[in-house]
Amino acid sequence: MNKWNRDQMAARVAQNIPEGAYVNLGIGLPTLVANHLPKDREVFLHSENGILGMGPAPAPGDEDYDLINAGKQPVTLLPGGAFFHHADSFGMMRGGHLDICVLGAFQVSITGDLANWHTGAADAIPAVGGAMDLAIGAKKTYVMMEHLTKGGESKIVSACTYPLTAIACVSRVYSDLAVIDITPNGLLVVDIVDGLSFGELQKVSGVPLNQ
Amino acid sequence: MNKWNRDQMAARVAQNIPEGAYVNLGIGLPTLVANHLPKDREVFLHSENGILGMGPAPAPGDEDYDLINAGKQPVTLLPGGAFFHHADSFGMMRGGHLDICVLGAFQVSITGDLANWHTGAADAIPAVGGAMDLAIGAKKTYVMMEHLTKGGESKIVSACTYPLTAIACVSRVYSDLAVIDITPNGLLVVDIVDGLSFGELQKVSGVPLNQ
Amino acid sequence: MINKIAASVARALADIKDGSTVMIGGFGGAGQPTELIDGLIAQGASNLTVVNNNAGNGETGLAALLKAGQVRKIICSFPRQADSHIFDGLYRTGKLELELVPQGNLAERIRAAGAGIGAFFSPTGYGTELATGRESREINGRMYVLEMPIHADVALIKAEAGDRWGNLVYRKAARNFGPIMASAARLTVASVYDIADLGALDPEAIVTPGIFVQRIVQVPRSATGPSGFKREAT
Amino acid sequence: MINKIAASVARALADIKDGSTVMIGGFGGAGQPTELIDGLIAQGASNLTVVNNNAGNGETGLAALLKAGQVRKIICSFPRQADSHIFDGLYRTGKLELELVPQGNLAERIRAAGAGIGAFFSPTGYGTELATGRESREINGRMYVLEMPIHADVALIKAEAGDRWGNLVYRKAARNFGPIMASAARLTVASVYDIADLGALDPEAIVTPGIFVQRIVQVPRSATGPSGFKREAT
Repeated sequence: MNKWNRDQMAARVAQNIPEGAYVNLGIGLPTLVANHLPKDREVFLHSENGILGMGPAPAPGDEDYDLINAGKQPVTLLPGGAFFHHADSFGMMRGGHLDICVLGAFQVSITGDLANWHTGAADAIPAVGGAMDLAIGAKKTYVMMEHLTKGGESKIVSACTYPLTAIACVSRVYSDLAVIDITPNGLLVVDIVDGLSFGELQKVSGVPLNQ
Repeated sequence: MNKWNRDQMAARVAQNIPEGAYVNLGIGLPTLVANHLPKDREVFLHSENGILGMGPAPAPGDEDYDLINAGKQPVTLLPGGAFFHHADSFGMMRGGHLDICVLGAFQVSITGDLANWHTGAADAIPAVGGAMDLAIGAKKTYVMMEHLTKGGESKIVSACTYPLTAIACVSRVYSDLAVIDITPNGLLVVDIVDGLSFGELQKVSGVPLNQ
Repeated sequence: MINKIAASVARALADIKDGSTVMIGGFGGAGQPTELIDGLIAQGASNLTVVNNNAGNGETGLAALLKAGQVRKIICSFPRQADSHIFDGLYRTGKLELELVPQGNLAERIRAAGAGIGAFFSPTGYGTELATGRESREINGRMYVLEMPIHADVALIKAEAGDRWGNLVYRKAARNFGPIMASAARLTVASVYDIADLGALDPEAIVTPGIFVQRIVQVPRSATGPSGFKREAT
Repeated sequence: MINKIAASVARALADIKDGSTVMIGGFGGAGQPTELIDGLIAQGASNLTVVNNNAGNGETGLAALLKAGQVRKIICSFPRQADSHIFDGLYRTGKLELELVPQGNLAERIRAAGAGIGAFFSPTGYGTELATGRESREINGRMYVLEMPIHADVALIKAEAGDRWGNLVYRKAARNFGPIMASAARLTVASVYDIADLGALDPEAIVTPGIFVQRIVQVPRSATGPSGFKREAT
């Protein structure tokens, strides 16, 4: 079995983002998706800090730290892009104007609950940012994450044990082992890494899968 | 007794608008106030349809009907003026950012209730516009109106009989007979037209006045 | 390549359905999308609920749409005007339902729909007959009324210029309801006088980002005409 | 003649009182009014409640204000960062109270204060521990949480240019919280790099009209520096 690496996961997500989609890519792993969108496909990238039509990173030396993404990395603005303030930016999310958001996760439940902001550890300093707004706001919320924790436990769970980000918001999980839809009838495996059988995926996932 | 005419009433209101005030002048009689502001006094006029820094009427032939006031009359924009959308415009009102609004009225009660949008007649077609927002939004709501109805009844009343615009919102009435503050201790006559005694004013007003 | 520019008003409005809620921009004549309203009359959708600040003037624009019998209900703040006789007649004979909303609550309810707010407490209208039957609440010593968002199927708005991504800029006080209506409708169609090349509109000055606009259609430039309210009797 | 331009940062901040709620603009480094924060440290007001998206980076700006011991409580969405050690230490030792708010609720609560909204129902956070103890309600089949406005005594924001009436324009994504914070505070002080002649700012492109700004102060132009979040562990 060859697990999909981070770029392969990102490429898989990118493949399912159609032309004309308004998309927010969460900080961390989801940011990679932008690198895999075909150059001839117009996709509108939104950044929570007031940007629509975000372009790729600038050339070294051209960084402008008044033009950064949600992860504080310098970006560029495409022709046709626009700036707006924070209330307008989160109105776009909350108002259902984004087609897709892609988020990282600690856990996703079989009913689409998402936990991605807090480990729940007593001494952890919590920070939520825009995760809760994104999770409930976009028409479709996709999760990109490794299928298993470092300890080998499934991150797709019957019920999240970490603090929730939002309830029943995730419609699809892109992991390093599979692509899985969360449907009213349960988990549906859409794609699976080469060399891994459905039975093996079922076994490591620990929650009921359908194919 | 010489009743104050419309321009004299407007001049009296203008006299009490200090430099730097953000002011909304309601349609009708209050619009006249603008003509009486001293030219060297900077006052910021707000129009509900998305203008701050509204200037006087344009010269004949220069009318631009994309630049109108709340009464749909062509106006101008002063240097330093700005345009914004309707939600922002009414946010300025509701959020308490206007110092003064001046409104017409059918009736004002002794506790500052205002009735200025609807006669309550069964066959009347109601129209409220921005009156309710202005009445509750500005830091001070002034009313400009004739003191008496055509039938000779006082428009300052113990309780409004016309449908209310807002409760306890009026702080001062500029009538053609007097200037009257509405205070927690009742009505206080601040100014009175030449040739009218306090006793005579009390008599025609029909509600308890103080001096 | 994304191109939101429709070839004609007729194409831009082709799929508006009977029974739709249609927001129409404008404050009097300023910002009123005359060509789109004419297009809606030609398109013929009926049983509409219209959201506009007013209820039509004279015999053109919104008044003509009312006269054509396509409107079941109107949600507005200021229907009564010197020349609102089409509305007046339909209203008095019970052929048109009216929901009268204070103008700021109208604007904020539209904005709330666009921003995904479920409901909000507004101080405007408390204690008046326009708040009858609504939930009220004291918050920090002040009384408020609960107001619900107004969502629309379609928004017809007028802008000055737009580009193929749907970005819009407006002209002076013709901006009024355009930006918030664009955010509150599933299908926003904007008429523009100028089509700008992508990137030609200043990203700092774009008022309505293209995310809120599904179609734009170019119309011949014309000056906005006068269209007055009756002065309030005071 | 109205002139909102203050002669110096010190004069602009002279009357900020102990115990004030102070909004500070910026998202990381972009839009952070560094000179005004330094001015607040010099001014010395204490027992402050600070509203900002973050909780300071490194040893400068907001972090320095925290380190100076002037802040009692911080309301923010994303305190934990790679270089938030000043905050981390104060928080862990109980010297700083934290109210953690989802970023969109933070923005909307600030906007609600500016727009005179008493409270609003937001879908964000429903069912999470950040909504614990708050009123919730089902509206049209969806669950919402009641959110209260955040008012401030003072807003310190950074803009690109302003004029003597207090009109402001921003630069790129440094706009972020500036316009809404300006609307939510009784005293808004904006730092600007350029003072524009009255009328030189395009009235179509003014982002914050002067009504929301009480004082502006010119500061020497400097490029915004990097100030990174830690990448989210996923």
